[in-house]
Amino acid sequence: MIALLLRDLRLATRAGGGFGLGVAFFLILSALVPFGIGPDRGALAPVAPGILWVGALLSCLLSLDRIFALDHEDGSLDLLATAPMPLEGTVAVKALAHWITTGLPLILAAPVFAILLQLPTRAMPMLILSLLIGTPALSMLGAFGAAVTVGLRRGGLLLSLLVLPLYIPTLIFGAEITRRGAESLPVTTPLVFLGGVTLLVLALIPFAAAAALRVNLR
Amino acid sequence: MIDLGRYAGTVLAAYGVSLLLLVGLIWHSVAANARARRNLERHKTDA
Amino acid sequence: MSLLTVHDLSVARGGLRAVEGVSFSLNPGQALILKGPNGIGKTTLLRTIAGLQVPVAGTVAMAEDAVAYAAHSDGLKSSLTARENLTFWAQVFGGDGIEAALAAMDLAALADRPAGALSAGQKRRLGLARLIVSGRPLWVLDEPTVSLDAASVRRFAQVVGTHLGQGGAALMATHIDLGLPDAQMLDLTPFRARPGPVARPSGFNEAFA
Amino acid sequence: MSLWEYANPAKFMRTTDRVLPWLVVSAAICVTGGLVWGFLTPDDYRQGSTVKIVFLHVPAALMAINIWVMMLVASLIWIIRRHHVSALAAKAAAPIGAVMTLIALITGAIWGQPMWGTWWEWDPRLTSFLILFLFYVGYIALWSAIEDPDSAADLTGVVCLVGSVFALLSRYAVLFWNQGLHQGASLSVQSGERMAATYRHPLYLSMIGFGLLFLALVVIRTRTEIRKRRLAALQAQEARA
Repeated sequence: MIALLLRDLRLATRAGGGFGLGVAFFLILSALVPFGIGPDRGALAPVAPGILWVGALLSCLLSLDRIFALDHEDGSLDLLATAPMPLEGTVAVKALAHWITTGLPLILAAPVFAILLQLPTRAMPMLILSLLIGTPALSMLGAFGAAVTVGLRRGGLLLSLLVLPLYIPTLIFGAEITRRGAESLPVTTPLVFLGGVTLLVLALIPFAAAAALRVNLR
Repeated sequence: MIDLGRYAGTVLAAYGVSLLLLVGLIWHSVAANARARRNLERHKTDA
Repeated sequence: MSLLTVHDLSVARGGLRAVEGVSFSLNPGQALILKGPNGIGKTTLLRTIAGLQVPVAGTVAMAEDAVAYAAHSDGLKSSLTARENLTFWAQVFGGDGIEAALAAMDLAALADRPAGALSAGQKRRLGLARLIVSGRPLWVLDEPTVSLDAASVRRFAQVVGTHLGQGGAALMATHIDLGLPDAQMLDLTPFRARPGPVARPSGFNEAFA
Repeated sequence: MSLWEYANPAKFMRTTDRVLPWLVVSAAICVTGGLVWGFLTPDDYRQGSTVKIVFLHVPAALMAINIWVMMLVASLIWIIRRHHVSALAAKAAAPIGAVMTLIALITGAIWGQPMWGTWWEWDPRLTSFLILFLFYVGYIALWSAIEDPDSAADLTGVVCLVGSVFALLSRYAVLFWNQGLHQGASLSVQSGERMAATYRHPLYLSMIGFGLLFLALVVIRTRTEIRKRRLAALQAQEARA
């Protein structure tokens, strides 16, 4: 399992791996939003938590189809399915690799983009905390969508259509935590809900994704 | 004729759009069914 | 004790039974070559035995984690070197002997080249070297000699021979004669599934036919 | 005879051949009756004539949810017992559910305009239906994107399962997100003031009508799917032979 994780990380960082694309996309998004809304701090600050979370969501979406598509094309997926490791484990490891290469850089970069969007400084800890808890669910749900659409031509658009509605609970709670952080309100309730959603996703989705993969490997 | 009062437009629009959607759905279902039946029968007579 | 026992196996492709009633067994040291015209279901049968597909009927009995499967694509990452690719698969399958495997397939000189820079035949050889490092007794091979030249085919036959000599077994679909001395043949033509009503449909195309 | 025999395509076709005319006639009577009766009800003292929209809005919303539940059950039957007709029934139901959701959304928006003073309000119920509509769209798109019917049935089944969990989860997330100004459920027994009988009776008839209409449509559409599958199966067999 560790070998698979290390390989995926190495592939992501080598030429053509697309590492950092998500963060670059996030940056462009954060830079474009003020052009649409206006430079006024009073207008930007209230929408910043929402924009940051939607941005994180979209940046995550960008690289989802790579989770299984490349391994499917070159036959690695067939071989991984015959390996001693259960397919559920393979799914979990690949989602983890996706999170490390996409989610983690987003979390590290988010405070910088938050400054661009005039998010109050006191909201930073809550922004980082909510992303830290929420983004693993995004990667895992994305792995599920990627597993469902892996054999399809033009699966990318369908992947977004399937995955984005599944992101709604995470988005609602994540943005709410950040907003409450900005207004110095108590965050315990949404925090518990966000953690609950993530735990549910991490516990159940690997099985659904592995089932979908098995269907697509037939 | 019944008097719908000042909300006449609202009520008629709701009924109009809904019935349009329902009729569209029914028409599509029936047409697709007829097409499938025709295709199947044509295939049987060919074979 | 046989490595693989297939009993009354039926497999389906595209929701239709392809071959049915196939039975055979493989003992250590044996090789079995599947023959049959294109489209009869050799690939489907091999994928079913490798565990990638569920059989429609019948049983496939073997020890757990016994199969090393190789098909048209080799599972290589072009940005990793030949050695890195092989090491990864060795780790995943819990095997070793990477240098020996590279030498056996005549890849030692190319070990540190990225797999993307290898020719089709060299990639194929690297893909077959993966079988050696997997450490698994039963090799299931689908057209293993595609894009190999005559010398590489002989080398591959040697490798298979060594594997059989060490108590392994090989099941393969191939059109060319590998020159394995005591390989058995199984022609799938008589097992072609017969059309007609079936008790338990294998898929949509049988359920509605 | 076991209930499961209806899952045999030929048996299903034979049975529905006999049932369908009755279903169509009774659905037509109930829907027309419910809507005409509803249209003739007197105006509400608060909502004026807009109260007539309830006879479309509530049955459509009810069916939107029930059809998804029916798809979930049909998907489970397919996944567990491998009855092909069941998978096709789930596929056939999805567009009906999507249209019902759309009717509920549009009538809700039209109704909301004079009541709330805005076409669209991010009210929890309306938002939940919007999310449900997204799930319907994704489900339908997935069916049409996968060529192999066996894979399509399996994958849409899994997506329906996961989607159900998340539709429910989203419902509660949305409640948390916005408490809303939608009136309470129109027929709920708990809410002290029950709807007057003048409105209740035509509403019941309309709901029965929408239910029957769904049944008639899902049978017709399932028959369509069976015929399409049969044609494809015959062609596949000939290509093989």
